[in-house]
This record gives sequence, C-alpha cells and structure tokens, in this order.
Amino acid sequence: MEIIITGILLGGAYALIAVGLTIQYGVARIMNLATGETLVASCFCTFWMFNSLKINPILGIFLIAPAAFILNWAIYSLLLLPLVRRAKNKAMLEVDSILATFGILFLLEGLMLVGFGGEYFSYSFLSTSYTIAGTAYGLNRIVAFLAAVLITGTLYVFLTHTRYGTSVRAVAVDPAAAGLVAINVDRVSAFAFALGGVVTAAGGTLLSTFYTFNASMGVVFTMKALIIVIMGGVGDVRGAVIAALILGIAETATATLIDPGLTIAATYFLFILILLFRPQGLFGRQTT
Amino acid sequence: MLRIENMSVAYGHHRALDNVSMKVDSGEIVVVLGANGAGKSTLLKAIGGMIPAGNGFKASINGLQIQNKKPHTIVEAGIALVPEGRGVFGELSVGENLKLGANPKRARKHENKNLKTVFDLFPVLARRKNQLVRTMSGGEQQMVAIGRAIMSQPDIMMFDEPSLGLSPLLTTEVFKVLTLLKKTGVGILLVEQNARQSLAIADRGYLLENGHIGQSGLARDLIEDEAVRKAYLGG
Amino acid sequence: MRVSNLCKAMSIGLISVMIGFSSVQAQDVIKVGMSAAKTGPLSGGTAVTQWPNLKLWEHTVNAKGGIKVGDKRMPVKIFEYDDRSHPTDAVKNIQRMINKDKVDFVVAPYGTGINLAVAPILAKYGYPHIAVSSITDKGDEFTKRWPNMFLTLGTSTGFAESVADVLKKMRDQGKIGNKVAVVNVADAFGIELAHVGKPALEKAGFEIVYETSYPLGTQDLAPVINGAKNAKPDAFVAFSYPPDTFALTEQAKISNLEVKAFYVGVATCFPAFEKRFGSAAQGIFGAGGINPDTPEMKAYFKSHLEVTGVAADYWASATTYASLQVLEQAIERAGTIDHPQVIKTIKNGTFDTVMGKITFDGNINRKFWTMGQWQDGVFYGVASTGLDGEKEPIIKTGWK
Amino acid sequence: MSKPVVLKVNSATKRFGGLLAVNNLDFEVTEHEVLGLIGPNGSGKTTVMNLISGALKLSSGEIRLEEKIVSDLPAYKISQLGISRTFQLVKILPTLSVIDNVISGGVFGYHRMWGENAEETALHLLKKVGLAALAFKPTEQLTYIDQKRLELARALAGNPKLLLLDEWLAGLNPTELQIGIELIHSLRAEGRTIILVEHVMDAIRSLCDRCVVMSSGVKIADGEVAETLKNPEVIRAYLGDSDA
Amino acid sequence: MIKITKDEIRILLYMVVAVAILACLPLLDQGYILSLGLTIVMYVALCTAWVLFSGPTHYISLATAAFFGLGTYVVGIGIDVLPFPILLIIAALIGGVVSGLVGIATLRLSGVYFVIFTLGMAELIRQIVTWIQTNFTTGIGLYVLTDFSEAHIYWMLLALTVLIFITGWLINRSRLGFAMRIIGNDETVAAHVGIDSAKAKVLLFLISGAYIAVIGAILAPRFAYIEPPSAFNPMISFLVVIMSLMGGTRTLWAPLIGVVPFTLLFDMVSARFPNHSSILLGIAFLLIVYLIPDGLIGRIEGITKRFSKKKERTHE
Repeated sequence: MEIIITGILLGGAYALIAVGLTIQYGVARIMNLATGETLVASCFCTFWMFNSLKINPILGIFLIAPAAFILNWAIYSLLLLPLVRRAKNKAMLEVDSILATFGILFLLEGLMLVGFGGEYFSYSFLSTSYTIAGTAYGLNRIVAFLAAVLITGTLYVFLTHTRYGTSVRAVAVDPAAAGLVAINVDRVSAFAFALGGVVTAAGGTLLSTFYTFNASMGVVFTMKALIIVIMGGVGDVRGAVIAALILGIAETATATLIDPGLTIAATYFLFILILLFRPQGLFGRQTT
Repeated sequence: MLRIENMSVAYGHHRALDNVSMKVDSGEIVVVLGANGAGKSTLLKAIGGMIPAGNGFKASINGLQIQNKKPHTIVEAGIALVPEGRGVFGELSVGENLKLGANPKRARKHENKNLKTVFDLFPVLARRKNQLVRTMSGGEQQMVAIGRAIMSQPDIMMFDEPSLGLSPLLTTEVFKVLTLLKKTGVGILLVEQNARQSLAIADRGYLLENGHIGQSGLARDLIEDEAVRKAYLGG
Repeated sequence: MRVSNLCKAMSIGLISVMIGFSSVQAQDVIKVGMSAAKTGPLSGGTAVTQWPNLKLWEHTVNAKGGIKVGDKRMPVKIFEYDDRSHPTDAVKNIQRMINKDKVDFVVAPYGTGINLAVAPILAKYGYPHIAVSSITDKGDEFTKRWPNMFLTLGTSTGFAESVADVLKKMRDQGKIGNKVAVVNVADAFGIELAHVGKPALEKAGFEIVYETSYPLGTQDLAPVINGAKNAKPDAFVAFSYPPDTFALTEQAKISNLEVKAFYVGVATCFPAFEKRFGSAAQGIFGAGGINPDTPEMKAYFKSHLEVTGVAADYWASATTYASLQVLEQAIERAGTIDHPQVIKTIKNGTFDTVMGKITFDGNINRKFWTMGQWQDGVFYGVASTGLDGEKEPIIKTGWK
Repeated sequence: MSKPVVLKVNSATKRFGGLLAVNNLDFEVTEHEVLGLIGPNGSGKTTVMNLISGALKLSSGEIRLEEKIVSDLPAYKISQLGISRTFQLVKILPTLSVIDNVISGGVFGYHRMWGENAEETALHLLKKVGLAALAFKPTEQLTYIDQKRLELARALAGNPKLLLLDEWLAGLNPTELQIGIELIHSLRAEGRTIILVEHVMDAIRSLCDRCVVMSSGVKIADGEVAETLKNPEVIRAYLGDSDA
Repeated sequence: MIKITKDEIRILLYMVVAVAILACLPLLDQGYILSLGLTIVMYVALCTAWVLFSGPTHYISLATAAFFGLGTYVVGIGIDVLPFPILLIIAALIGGVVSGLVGIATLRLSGVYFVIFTLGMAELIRQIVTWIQTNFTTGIGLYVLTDFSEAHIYWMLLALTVLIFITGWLINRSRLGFAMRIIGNDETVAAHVGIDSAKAKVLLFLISGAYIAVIGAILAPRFAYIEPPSAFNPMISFLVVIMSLMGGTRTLWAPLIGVVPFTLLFDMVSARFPNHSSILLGIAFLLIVYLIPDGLIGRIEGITKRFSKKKERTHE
C-alpha cells in the first residue's frame, strides 16, 4: 500500500516531466532535448518569485504558463519551423531537431548559469506531512500529484472533446492529411509545441516545491522524460501518464523491496524490456 | 471554375509535370487518364498545394488565385482533395474524421447539413461513428475520405484513384457517388487508371503522358478514339 | 632525419601561428589559473565552495596591492576555465593554462576524481597542487607519487570514524540508543565513507539495523527513509551528496523520522540548507565543519558575503580559502614564484589561515574538521582530528 | 505436367487487419514457364508478389520453391534461394553507380559473384538491357525506362531460378513498351521462369504461356492465355460490371 | 572493385605523410598543443568508430559512453594484474560482445527508438557497474597509475585511429561495406537481393563498439582515477554524435572535418568566455544547424562538385 501510494505520487511527478514532451514530439515532431532545461528554468522562475516576490508557487503557475507559451511559440516558429520546412523526410528532421534543440539546451543552461550560478537551490513550500492510511507523505508531493491529475485531465479533455484539440491530434496522426481539412499545420504545430512547453513549465513549478535543483540538472529530467515518452508511445498523453505511474511504482517497489541502489537500473531495465517487446510503446500504434 | 495554366513540377532532374493547363467547371466530371508514373497524382497534389510547382503557373478557383498557397488555404478556397491511399486519420474515429472535415471556416455553418448528406450517401458511417478508422475495411475508409471531403463544403473535389484497392462492386458504388455529387453542382476532377468506368461517368477527359497533356476532349469521343482504346482500354 | 626536420619545421610554424606572438615582458603580475566545474554534476558544489573564494581571494590580495614577492607587491590575475565536471577537459584546461596562458600557479579543481586526473600533469610541470576538494584514504600514496601535491580536507577514514566516535560518545552519555541506520550515495565519497563507517560503527558497538545505498542524483528517497523508519533506529547516518542531502532531510521531516541523531553528508553545511529547513535543521549533523566563533572566521564570513554577495558554507569554503592563503603566504615567505621553493615552503611551514594554523605532515593536513552540527542557525564543528573549538553535540529533538 | 514445378502456392491467405487481400490462393509455375498474373487494381496481385518474395508474411498456407517451403523465410533467404524481383514502383539505389546497382543483385543472392567476375557479368547484363553506355554513370541521369531496365538487370544478376516482374511494363509509352516486351521475350527465349504481373493485355497475350486471373484476392481463372481471357467471369471481373 | 586504384594509392600516401607529421607532434610540444591534439585524436577516433556503424545505417547510437566506459573499466580493474596490451585486447573483446548483444537486442528498433534505447542501455550499464562496485568492492573509484605520458597516449590513439580508418576502408571494399551501402539506400531492395541486413548491422555495431572500448581503455591512464560518472559520461555520447553529424556521416573522413573545428571552437570559447561558454556554444550550434545543413562534408562536396563541373565545361 505504502509502496503504491509513494509510487503513484512519484509517478505524478514523472507525468509532469513527460507529458509536455510527448505533445511536442508527437504533434510538432520535435524531439526536444531542451525539455529538461525548460523545466529547470521554470523551477528557477518559481524560486525567484517565491523568494523575492513572495508569490505562492501554485499561483505562480498562472504567471509562468503564459510566459512559457509565448517563449515556446517563439522557439518553434523562429528556430524550429525552418528545420521542419527544410526536412525532406522524418529522419532528416529528427537529426536536425536533435542538433537544434541541443543548441537550445546549451543556450538555456548558459542563461541560467549567468543568472543564478551553478549552485543548488531549493525552498520550502508545503513541506509538511499528510497522512494517508497511516503513512506520512509530503503535502507538496500530494499537491503536485493532484495538479498533475488536473493538468493531464484537462489536456485529455481538450484533445479529445474540442475541435481544436481534435485538429492537434489530426496533425499528430498525419500532418500531410491535416492540410486537407484546412488545418494550418504550421500554426497547430507551433501551438502544440507551446502547449507542451506550458505543461513542462507547470511541471517545473510543481517539482520545484520538493526538488533541489541547479542549472546543470536539465539533462536528468530530459532523460526521464524521453524514457516515459517512448514507453508510453509517442504523442499519447494517456500512455505517458500510465508509463509515468508504472515507472513510479516500479522504482518505489525496487527501492523498497530490492535495493535503492538499483532504482535507476530498474527504470532502464523496464524501459528496455518494453522497447524489446512493444517497440511502439504501451499505447503506440504499430507502424509498418 | 478551377483553372490551371502552365503548371510544371520537377523532382530533381525528373520532370513530373510539364506545362499542364486544364479547367474544371462546376457540375462536371473531368477525368485525367494516364499510366503509372505519368504524373496524375503529382497534378492533384500540386493543385492542392501539397507539393510546390515551378514558377510561372497560375491556378485559380472562381477567380481567386491559389498558386503557391498552403494546403489549408486551398481547402478554404473550396477545393477538397481525396488523396490516393485516402489520407484519413486512422487513429481517430469516423465522427472525428468527419468533424475535422468541417474544419474550414467556409464549412462550419454547413456542418449539420453536410453531415446529413454524408450519412445519406454512406449509411454505414452513421452506424460506425465511434469506430477508429484504421480498423475499418478499405472500402469503408474510402467512404470516410470522401465523406470528409464533402464536409468541407467544396466547390471542386479532386479524387486520386478512388477505385484503388476496391472490389469491382465497391468501385461501381464509388463511381455512382461521384455522379450523385456532380448533380449537387460540385465540379469533380478525377484521376483514374480504370479508364473504362471513369470515362463512362465523365463529361470530359485529359490524357496525361509523361507529364504533359497528350490528348483531351469529351469523354464519349475519347472512348471511341483508337489510340485511347489501345493504350488504356486494353484494346 | 630529413623527414623529422621537416616535421619539426612545419610544426613549429603551426605552433607559432596558434600561440600567436606572446610578448615577453617584465613580470609584474602573478597569473593564477583555476579550472573547475561551472557546468555538469559537480558545478553545484563548485559554485558554493570554489568560485566565490577565488574571487574573494583575488579581491583581498589585490586590495593590498598584491602578494609581496621579495620587495615588490605583485597583484594576481585570474584565469578561469570550466572543466564541465569532466577529467579530460580538466587536464586540457590545465595544459592550456600552463602552456598558453603561462600561469604562475594553478588552483586545484573541485572533486576527488578530477584532482587525481590533473595530478600527473601538475607534477610533471612541478606546480604546487593544493588539492582541497578531494577526500581520500590513499593520500600518502599520492603525495609520495606526486611530491608537489598537498591534501587539506581530510581522509575518508577521518570522516567516517568521527561519525562513529561522536555517536559512541552520545550513546555512552546515554543520549541515544544503540541502533543505527546507515545509507550512502553510490558515488566515490559515499561509498568510501560507508565502507569505513559501517565497520567503525560496529566496532563501537552499534547495531546497524538498516543499510542501503542509492544512485547519485536520486531525489525521491521516500523508500529509503521509510525503510530506515521501519527499522526504528536511534540514529540515522547518510553519507550523501548535495541534491540527496536535501531530499533525505526533507523526506525525514515529512515522515517524521524520530531519531536522536541525524547525519547527512556533503552540503549539510551549506547556508542554503539552513535557509531551506529553518528551525528543522536544528541538531542535524553533517560532514565537515569549522569553528565559526574565531575572529578570523567571523571576519572571513563577513567579507565573503560582502565581496561575493553569497554566504560562505561552514566547511569547504573556508578550507578552500585557507589553501589560497597557504599559497599566498608560501610565495611571500619564499620571496619568489619559483615552484620548487614555494613547494618546499609549503611542505615545511606553518600557515595562519581562516581555519587557524595549518601545517602539512607528509604533504597532508592531518588536522581537519570531520563533523559539524546545526545549532541555533550556525553550523558548528563538533569533531575534528585534533583541532580546537569542538562544540558539544546535542540531540535532535523533532522536526519543528 | 512433365516439367518440374519451380514454385507452388498452396492455399495462400493474407489478411491486413480485417481486409482479406489474398484468399486461399493456389497455383504453380513450372520450369521455363512464363506465367501472367492479372486482375483488376487491388485484386491482390502485388500482394502475391510480396508474399512470394518474402516482403510480406503469409497469414496461412504455404509457398514452396522446388519442394522447399520458403514462405516462412525472410526475404533475404528467399532471394538467396533463387527468387529475384522487380518492384511496382521502381527502386533504384540512388547513391550507387549504374553498374554497382546491377552488381548489388549478384553479390549476395542465389548465384554469388564478387570482384572482376561481378563487373563482367554486370556489364554483360547492362549490354543486354541496353544500358551499356551508361554503366559508370550515376543513376540520377536515368530516364524512367532506363530505371526499369536497370532494375531488370539487377534482378537478373543473381541468375535466379524464378524471376518476378511486378508491372514492369507499366508507365511506358508505346515505343518503350515495344522495347520492353522484346526484352522480356528474350528472357523467355533464354528459358527463364517468370511470373509477370501486368495490366497491358498485349504483353500478356504475346509473352505468357499461361495466366492466373485474380479478383478481390481470389483466383477466378487459371489456364492458357487466350482461352482464359475469353472466360466470361474474367471479362466481368477484369473489365468491370459496366461491361458485363 | 578489388583492385586498388591509383586514387586510393595516392590517398594512402597522403595518409602516411599526414600520420607521420601528426606523430611528430609530441616531439615538439608536450604541453597544451599536445593536450589539445590528444583530445582531437580521441574524438576523431571515437567519431570514426561511430561512423563505421552509424554512417551507413543512419542509426544514431548514444551508446558510445557505454563501450567507452567498459573499456576504461577493463583497464581500471586489470591494470595491476595484466600487461596493458592484453587489457586492450580484453577491452576490445568485452566491447565487442556487449555491443553485439545490444545490436541483437535492438534489431527491431529504428529512428528515435534506437536513439533512446542506446542511451538507456548506456545508463543501465553504468548503473549496474556502479551497483556492483558499491556492493562488492571497497571503493567506487579505481586508480590507474601508470607511467604513460600524454605523448604515449597520443601515439596509441593515433595508431588506433589509423587502424580504424584502415578497418573502415577494408569494410568499404568488402561485401559487408557494399551491403551496407545498399541497406543505406533502400532496405527493401537490400532484403530482396539477399542481404541479411540484421547480421550486417550487428557485425558493424560490434566492430564499432569494440573500437570504442579500446579507445576508452587507452584513455584510462589519462583519467588516473576512474569512476562511473566520468567513465560513462553521457556527454561523450552526445559530443560524438554532434561532431560526427557536423562533419557529415557519409564518408569515413567526414567526422574528421567536424571534430577539428568543433574541438578548436569549443576550446576557444571555453577559454575566452568561461562563464558564457554554454550560451555561445548554444548559439554556435544553432548557427551550424541552420547554415550547414548537410554537415561540413556536404558543403565541401558541393563546392568541389561545382568546381569539377566548371572544369568539365571548360574541357568541352
């Protein structure tokens, strides 16, 4: 029971890390290696607002989200769209987007280093315990989990029950055909990229309430996000959430029942297992 | 209504289309015949804005210039393409596919009316509204593709080999739908390998040979033409 | 023969192009280079303990007009490089500083591994190498191999045994019980300490009721803390690294881990730790320490904050600064920047630093702080290998 | 049938999701025979070619090459056992020269060659298909018919037991068509065993010994060409309802 | 195809001369330039080994760090027991076996799945090594204290690089290389001309992995102190990919063209702007992506092509 609750809470955090990327990669077709930096940048913003302006992180989301949207829209339209247009095929775009987002990764990391230096940051917010079934859990983690549920839930409803959301999914399924139903593929892609950025930034804000972070840590989050995205099936919000939960529970179970030294190994082991037996991810579609 | 002048498309060194000019009026079916690789699909894709055509060509619908426009603008202008291989969203349901068809602004206020038209034409789609398209048979997917195009309230519809992969019975069915559509006043540009059946329902035809238009005329004249018979109608 | 001459000629041409015309001028500054992590996993620690102190030292020395070499004062000029937490880059940077920037002295990089990676190069060029941020038990072996190398921060054994000693003392005083939970980060420092610490604790008569390790960078440590909690220990010991030091403490607070002694490793002494946990930090033990009450130390903390804009930590910051003072004083005493003489001076001298008097015995500073504790918002050294000013440890009373 | 059977297709069935592309198909090809496989668009001809060459796996049934079951082997093994093919949409290897394209067909396949021997064979084949002059040129200069010739030469390089030509004549203009038909005639004269998927009726009539007619994945006729094409069911299926 | 052409002999001669000149480097400078040279040779070796596999297959492998780290660890564990050359051979064997296994496991994957899989594999190996060391040995770090100077390491790497080039050249001339070119063009055709593309890919991955392991082994003495974070540094994998892509992956030489300017640029930027190096590198990166889409080799080929066309025209 304890394992499952701890695991689910952890999975919520992972979902926040990964859902943004799955949208960006699934719809806008950009494997955004800078996703971790986006997340850490949001951690820093939240930290700064909390410390200097005394803004509650939860409220902070509402300030950070629009900023993240604009910034990511700009990144997509200015830096990535030329690559999408230039790419003759999927493989070329993949290579180009890996290189370009790697550049963005450096750029963001450099900006954060200049702004905040290399040291570790953390602050205390809702760091009190909340007891479920006799065991104490961090309230900040619970809040983050609930926010994750809310964010991914809203996202899911938006994607499946609105016209614009359906267009977003249409672009993910087949960008060429999307043009045939008067979808402005460039704009929807930019929107999806920006939306993914918003989710990632919101994740950063929530994670900053219980993680210790520094400017060089983005890559850790990027790796986790990539694993979850691939496990869940590219572009599938549902898949990403379930993969995140599985991972959370698996890590907690490994740490509790086997050896905490093997948690990360367990992650990769699970990941590799899934790739071997279901290469398209849990919910991915088989492409032949 | 749809007017194409001097359209050329090249893939590297290979000239897929060479100075093609043609027109399609409303309420008529125009068929483009040609062998594999003659450039038929390229023609439709170029009109639809999915591949860039060379400089110097003009395309217009109802007087509105559409050359070098993006696909979504061209759909908004009133041209719907039913591409080869259908181009439906396999991961979405029938209903979602049709709803997306009504995505152009010009089509939104006609959504309910068009949906009724589609369901009248293809009752099976009404029954399978919530089914994922990729789980359907080829014929049903073709219906979704055509239905989706109808939803966009087009003035001109372009069909790229709609009979491909369909049984004779279904092919006949599809061609029947085309004649019904024609009667609603839509102009139809049809690309086909099945020369006999397509000429039978068409008003006019163009023959595409190695990227340029070899012959054109009324469909009933083309059927009688000796060279056409030899090349496309199996003697 | 001719071929090699040709090679030589060509390469010389190449080198002169690459180096450019390095002008020969009378020396009036002392060039000091430092290559350490600005990015990568080690940058977090480096940013706290290394870079600000280099800045502070440069500021202090140059405010005085420079280091007194013979009869003239020579200001220091700093060259900074980022090793991206990677030994290969560190070696390259040091090569560059020595050969291209022609620095007179090199400040040691951050991290045990990186210090060992650059040691052969520094030894080859005969530069004094005061390796601050490297904690190892093989110190004697290294300093024998590289006689220009000095170690200041201490040995793994020293740190680990102190933990056992302090806990033993508290147990013998009846303050805590006999059960200990020991966890460690699976990284150089954590493992070495755990390997010395566990036997030491057992030898001291403690019962280890829970032990485990976790990978570097883990921030979700609920299973570890809960595992420890279920074993109902009287004391909790974690040989941890910066992010997990924070995460363990946070989790312990949330799970309300009821122990009388709570020890976490590196970064406990960071000001950010106290800032984050506030009064909950009260009574928490950590690696390292200082005696913050000496006038030198008070002055140091004040100027650190003034000059660098950030607060010094309560351990390696001061040690790092002290190592720079050692270098400064050695140069002044030797009256030259000649390396062998400076090295000789360091070997044999006693230096007045913010940490008090420092001497090297076989190139190793054998008197160092091993353990500290947060008491009323200050991190006091509670154990050392023979230093003055050890504060009496207190028991941890809750997480409020 | 006195001539040895080269290929035997036994109740071959292929499903794509819910679609039955090939349904319980049986036929065989004997040595030195040229078999035409015809049927309307989408009747499953190309699928059959893909099943024989190993590009697709059978859902059920089996295919035998000279008694050996090949339908459970990967494509490369089938190629090594002596089945070569051309593709409906020409597949040229663009970064290889013309001659290397041809050599590629003979290095790993049924009849292996390498080095000078390979080059000689390739040149010989290029001469045969009429591309000798372009042997050392890059492929980007090739016209459509030349690409088709090149692909044929590549398929021949392995000196296969069975040659599959998938709409090899499609897309050629009348003059080119004549050249193409002659080329296949010469192969026939060599005594090669060929399966030919075609739309061009003239070609089927003049080239094939026998033909198999498919419609909607089912074989509806099998036999001597002229006779089969007169079969009313074939006429109805192939030429469409409107002509029936 | 088997014949050695005049061109090849000429290139061989150039190569001999170039290597001879490069081998002289340590005689002239034992300091910074040698150090920089060593870094360049290391990355040239790594990138060339990487391109052996990734060039023809277009698979982007991020497992470089795994094989590199394994090689490093072989030396770390065995340096006090076995002579160095034997350790290099063991490193090659272990690297080969592991990469062969990884290769077999990843046959079904392509594109980004392969990329992430290899990254995951590298991390998994790193975690397992860490865990084993944590639980079954006394310390996580291993000391590799040898008498090798930078010059020795430089020469070994140079020799190895030559070996990798020769291997690559031999592969290109062999059936395997020819098969890879066909696979790179069109995998369907490859299967239908009888190529077992799975076997060919695994074989190449194995060769590539073995070489990378040896490079790691050679560099172990330079690290002196080996621990998982530095031996299995994922940055190595990333840098190798980036430098190779920058140079272009179509020929064996291409990475060389990427590594040299990149290393110099990296070095220059980090020396001049230690606090802003990330920002500048980021910008440099983006510029490279936009301005040199084909990799530098593509650019150079474009220029030479235009040049030779002009020549042709004047001949006509």
